[in-house]
Amino acid sequence: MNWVPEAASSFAGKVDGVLWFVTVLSIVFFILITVLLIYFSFKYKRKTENDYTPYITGNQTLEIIWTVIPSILLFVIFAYGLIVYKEMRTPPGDAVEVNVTAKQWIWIFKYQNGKSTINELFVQHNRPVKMVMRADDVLHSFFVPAFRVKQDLVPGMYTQLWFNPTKIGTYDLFCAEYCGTGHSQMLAKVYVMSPEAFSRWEKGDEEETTTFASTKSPEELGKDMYSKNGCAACHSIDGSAGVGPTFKALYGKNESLQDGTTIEVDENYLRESILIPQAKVVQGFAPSMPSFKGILTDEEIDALIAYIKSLK
Amino acid sequence: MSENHDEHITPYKTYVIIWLILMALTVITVYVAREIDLGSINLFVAMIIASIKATIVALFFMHLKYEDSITWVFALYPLFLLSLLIGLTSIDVFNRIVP
Amino acid sequence: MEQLTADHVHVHHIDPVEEYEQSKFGMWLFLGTEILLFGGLFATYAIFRAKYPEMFHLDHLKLDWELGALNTIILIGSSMTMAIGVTASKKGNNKLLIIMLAITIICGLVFGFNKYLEYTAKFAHHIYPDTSIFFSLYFMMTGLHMLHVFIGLIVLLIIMILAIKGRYSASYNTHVEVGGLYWHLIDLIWIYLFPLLYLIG
Amino acid sequence: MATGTAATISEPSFLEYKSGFRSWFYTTDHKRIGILYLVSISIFFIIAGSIAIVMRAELFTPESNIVSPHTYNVLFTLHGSLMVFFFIVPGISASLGNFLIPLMIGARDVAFPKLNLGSYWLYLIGAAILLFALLEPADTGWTFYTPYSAKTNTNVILLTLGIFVLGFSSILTGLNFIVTIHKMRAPGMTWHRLPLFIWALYSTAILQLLATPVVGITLLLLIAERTLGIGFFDPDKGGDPVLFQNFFWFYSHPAVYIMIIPAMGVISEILPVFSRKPIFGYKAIAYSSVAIAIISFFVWAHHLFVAGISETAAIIFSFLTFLVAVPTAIKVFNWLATLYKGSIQFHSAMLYALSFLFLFTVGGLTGLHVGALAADIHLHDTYFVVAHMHYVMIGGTVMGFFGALHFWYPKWFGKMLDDTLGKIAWFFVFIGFNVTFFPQFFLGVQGMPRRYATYLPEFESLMKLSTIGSWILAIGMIIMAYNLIKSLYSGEKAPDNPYNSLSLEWQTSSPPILENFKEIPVVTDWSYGYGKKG
Ligand code: HEA
Ligand code: HEA
Ligand code: HEC
Ligand code: CUA
Ligand SMILES: [Cu+2]
Repeated sequence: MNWVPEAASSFAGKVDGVLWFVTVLSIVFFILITVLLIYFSFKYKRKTENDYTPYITGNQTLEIIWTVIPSILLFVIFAYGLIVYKEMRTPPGDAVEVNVTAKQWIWIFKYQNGKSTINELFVQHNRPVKMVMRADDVLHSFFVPAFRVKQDLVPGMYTQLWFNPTKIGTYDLFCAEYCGTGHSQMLAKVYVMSPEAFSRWEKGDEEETTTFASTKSPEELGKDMYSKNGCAACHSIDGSAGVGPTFKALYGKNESLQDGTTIEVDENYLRESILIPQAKVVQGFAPSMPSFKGILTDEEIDALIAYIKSLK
Repeated sequence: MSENHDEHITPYKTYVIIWLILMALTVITVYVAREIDLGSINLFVAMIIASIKATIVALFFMHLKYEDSITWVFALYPLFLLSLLIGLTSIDVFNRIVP
Repeated sequence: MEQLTADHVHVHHIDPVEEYEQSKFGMWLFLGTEILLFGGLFATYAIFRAKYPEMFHLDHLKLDWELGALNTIILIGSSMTMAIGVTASKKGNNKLLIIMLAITIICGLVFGFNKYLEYTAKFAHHIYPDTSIFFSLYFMMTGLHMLHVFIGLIVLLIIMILAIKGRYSASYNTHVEVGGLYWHLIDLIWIYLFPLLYLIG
Repeated sequence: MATGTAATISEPSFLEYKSGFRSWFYTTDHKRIGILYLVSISIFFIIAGSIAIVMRAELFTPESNIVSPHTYNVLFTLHGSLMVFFFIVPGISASLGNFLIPLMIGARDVAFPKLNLGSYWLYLIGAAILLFALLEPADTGWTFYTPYSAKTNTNVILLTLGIFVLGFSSILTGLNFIVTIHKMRAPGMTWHRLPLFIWALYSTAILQLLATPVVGITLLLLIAERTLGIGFFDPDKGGDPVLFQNFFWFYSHPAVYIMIIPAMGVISEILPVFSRKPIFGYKAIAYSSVAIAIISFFVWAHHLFVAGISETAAIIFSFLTFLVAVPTAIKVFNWLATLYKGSIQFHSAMLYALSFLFLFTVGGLTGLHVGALAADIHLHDTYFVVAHMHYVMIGGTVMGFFGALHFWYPKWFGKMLDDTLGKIAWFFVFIGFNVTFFPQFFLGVQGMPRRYATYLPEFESLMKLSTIGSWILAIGMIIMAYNLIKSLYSGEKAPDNPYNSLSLEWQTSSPPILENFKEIPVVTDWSYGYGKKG
């Protein structure tokens, strides 16, 4: 049955077990109630204005039965949920740590080898990982349906979560806690890779081989970067203003800045805007853009600029 | 209230006595906190004394002593809820794991 | 208002004993609400005090405990005069009631004046509600309490005016009793605020 | 039951005895105040419902094409806050409760009629503040979580202030009802003869009285956070954002029972009348209402299982959550048993009552999914929760509310409703509701997060289905509104007791006279004595 999403972590199946258990129990009671409801409704449908009805006011035994049985069942649900919860909350000692920082509206992942990625999380197949998470501005929530994990990220406090990915593939990561205008755009991907592919990625030759050695033109690469690095959450390409100004026809235009001056948008300005966004803030927008210094490489920024230039 | 209503009327003298007790407790609580300084159980002592004072005010000044049981229920239940709010919230705040 | 009561004949049906019982019970219920309104602040206090004991200790030393103690004495005193006033009213001694109300109101005003002095002194030392969590709590708690004192004063003033007009007697004194209950609650809350803020921090 | 005095009454009814603006807005008559509330909450229901239709239209496609993401966020904030604070919390208790409590317990009015009017004015003031808040409406969601609500530059202050004022309206209404029920029952109306609707409203009133102040102070602190810069919830100042959530839900969980318990009371009145049988397990239903009122204070943090609270707290709260489901289960089974061997008439009110049983059970049972710790980690903040809450709030409360409207309409307005039209409207509402919200359970399990202005294409077909459902639902509502308004003018004149009910409110004229009863009745039996010999 595919009413639950693909199960791709070690405890996903157990969570589904809880879901199934409660659902089956619910269906049993639901059918019991519905059947009785419909049966009574038609069996005892009013026939004449003066139907005989017995004077029944209650029944002690029934009262006890339907207090005790649900109580027991409810306790069983609680206990079952608790057991699986305990497992979900207790990371194994050998779990690899990944630092997660969420801010409006991007995900930043920092790995133990010093690498860092945006809106892309790379993990190794069958190797437990532990996310140590923190939010920069407001609440966010790390949610990967396929792993059945969710945990809020709270500013000023560290939260954690762990999972053991059991299937190679690409999975959606959502921000599940409302965090403002870009909330529904705060998406990322989780890549579960085979040990070989993962160590290649760790050594750093992965991106070279996949992205830059490819035959794509800089504009196409920039386009990938644009959607991959979360620019899309704030910058549209169709002329509508979002959280940040649109990229459409941006290049070459005279932008008026917060401090009253204007500036012509050229390559230098674009580069500066990406690396030190607060240096020149566009009129009418809040200085809320995160800096991509140390996150994007020079090649990537060049590609982005090429892409922005192509948007006429 | 009307004549035939058996409302308890506290004599004036009682109020003055209560007032003196309250004053004494105020002096004690100040003295304990500022002069003796019991350190960590300061809070505890101060709250006990405050609660004694509050109980006296409620019982005598507010005549809770002579009220019917339903008034007692609605006077005490909020206090229970308050302790619940503090207690259960503390269970959360002070048991969070720090990864 | 005239026309209103004329519309509603049933206003006159209400028996004073019933009205007294209902109003008193109603006021007790309202006091329950008030306790939980302050309750949010007490809970906040409990949690942050446990979290930042040093901050609470250092900051509370900046408060003027002598002024706080003075205010405690004044407020408890006013509670006593209020209680005497209620009894006086029940005994039909309208004159004593008016005197006691006057003393209570004066005490309330002095309390408010002291608070004013306290606040201005704090502002002069550049202590504001956003200075620290402790002072946030200090200003929110005493501020909300002050608001209640203020409302209480208005209520008592109205009762006093009605008392002067001779509206109360041994057989009818609902307002006095109910207003008194409210005033005692204000005292009751202060009984906790004083040690929490000024003494033990 | 008490002796009926209806036949002899020739006084003008409460609707007729006086007219004009002042006679309504300065009235202290509980029945007129009830009508004022009814009209006000209906207006808010229509506004908030229409907003929902716009939201659903936006969600028809994955991209944002009707409104911008920011506008969408504003819309669901308004939808949620209006529905919760302006419609459903005051809903049954302030409108039907005001109208019915004195009638049902055999009193002439509530204990404090002027205070009652004051509560209504507070409601109006809250609504007026809301109007100003609409100039730059908040985009925080109805839960106002910090730090976002402390940071966003939309007008959070006015919206929360409006809700704060409304809170006091709710507190004072609850206070009034508790005193009324304690002190103003007619002679012979013992606690165990009270109609179950009264028991329900009594329990609700306790929650209104003691939970609301906590949300009051919480919103006040939020306002202070934005204006004075205090930092209880601001991590930069040493505060704790999750503390806000604890405080908020200390009220808002009991609030969901403020919403449902009155509707449960309504069901307990409608079922016996249209089955002509005594309610089954009177005491069990009555005491379980009070039990819910008490236990529901202890479960608030089940909304915070993934918010970063401690594990210990999560476990305690999950356990308590299941505890509160027990009294509800008891009620459901007792209602069902009431139908057994009855003489069931499918009046439109009865159809709503039966759909309550059906839909609320779905909503309640899915509450168990989200109450179970492991499952909630997956389901929290997805459309599963959206579906759960609409099943309990619409399938439960709103069905109860509609049932009550159809049931007591003749008593309110002295006119009979068009029953056939009522059934047609019910059909559309019932079908439309299920089509709208049932698919959302699947969306939620699949991982579709809530409060999303745009979404991934894989959710598109179910989202489309849901939107189509909302249109069917709207059609049903429009038919119903038409019926309710039309019958005011062209409905048949209602007899005093059209359903041969035994409870007190039917023993006076329809609509009741100004002071409800010619003479205060003396009660000799409970009001569920159907089928009794002799
Ligand atoms: C009318 C309002 C109402 C009612 C009555 C309920 C009733 C219940 N609710 Fe619900 N709830 C909401 C309104 C309501 N809820 C809202 C609005 C939200 C979301 C708020 C937001 O975030 O915006 C919410 C969210 C919510 C959550 C948080 C989900 C999340 O955000 O992750 C939880 C978790 O425990 C929960 C649980 C329950 C439970 C256990 C009940 C129980 O009381 C249900 C009891 C009923 C039954 C169980 C069914 C009948 C019983 C039987 C048929 C007997 C047999 C059954 C068995 C023993 C199996 N609810
Ligand atoms: C009482 C509570 C209540 C009610 C009745 C409803 C009713 C509806 N809600 Fe509700 N909803 C909430 C409370 C409620 N909602 C809450 C609390 C939230 C959470 C908000 C948040 O996240 O902050 C929410 C969120 C919510 C969402 C999720 C938004 C998101 O997370 O992105 C959706 C989406 O489908 C939705 C849809 C609907 C629909 C289609 C209806 C329909 O049932 C509406 C039907 C009503 C009408 C169509 C109007 C009625 C009448 C007429 C049109 C008649 C015309 C009149 C005359 C002729 C006089 N709601
Ligand atoms: C959190 C939202 C956000 C994200 C994510 C974001 N930006 Fe921005 N951006 C802004 C805002 C707000 C402004 C306007 C204020 C300013 O100039 O700092 C802006 C301004 C800019 C400008 C200057 C535009 C002008 O009109 O002069 C450029 C160029 C830019 N961003 C590029 C990018 C790129 C490239 C990315 C992705 C790698 C990106 N931004 C990601 C919010 C964001
Ligand atoms: Cu980040 Cu929602
Ligand atoms: Cu809840």
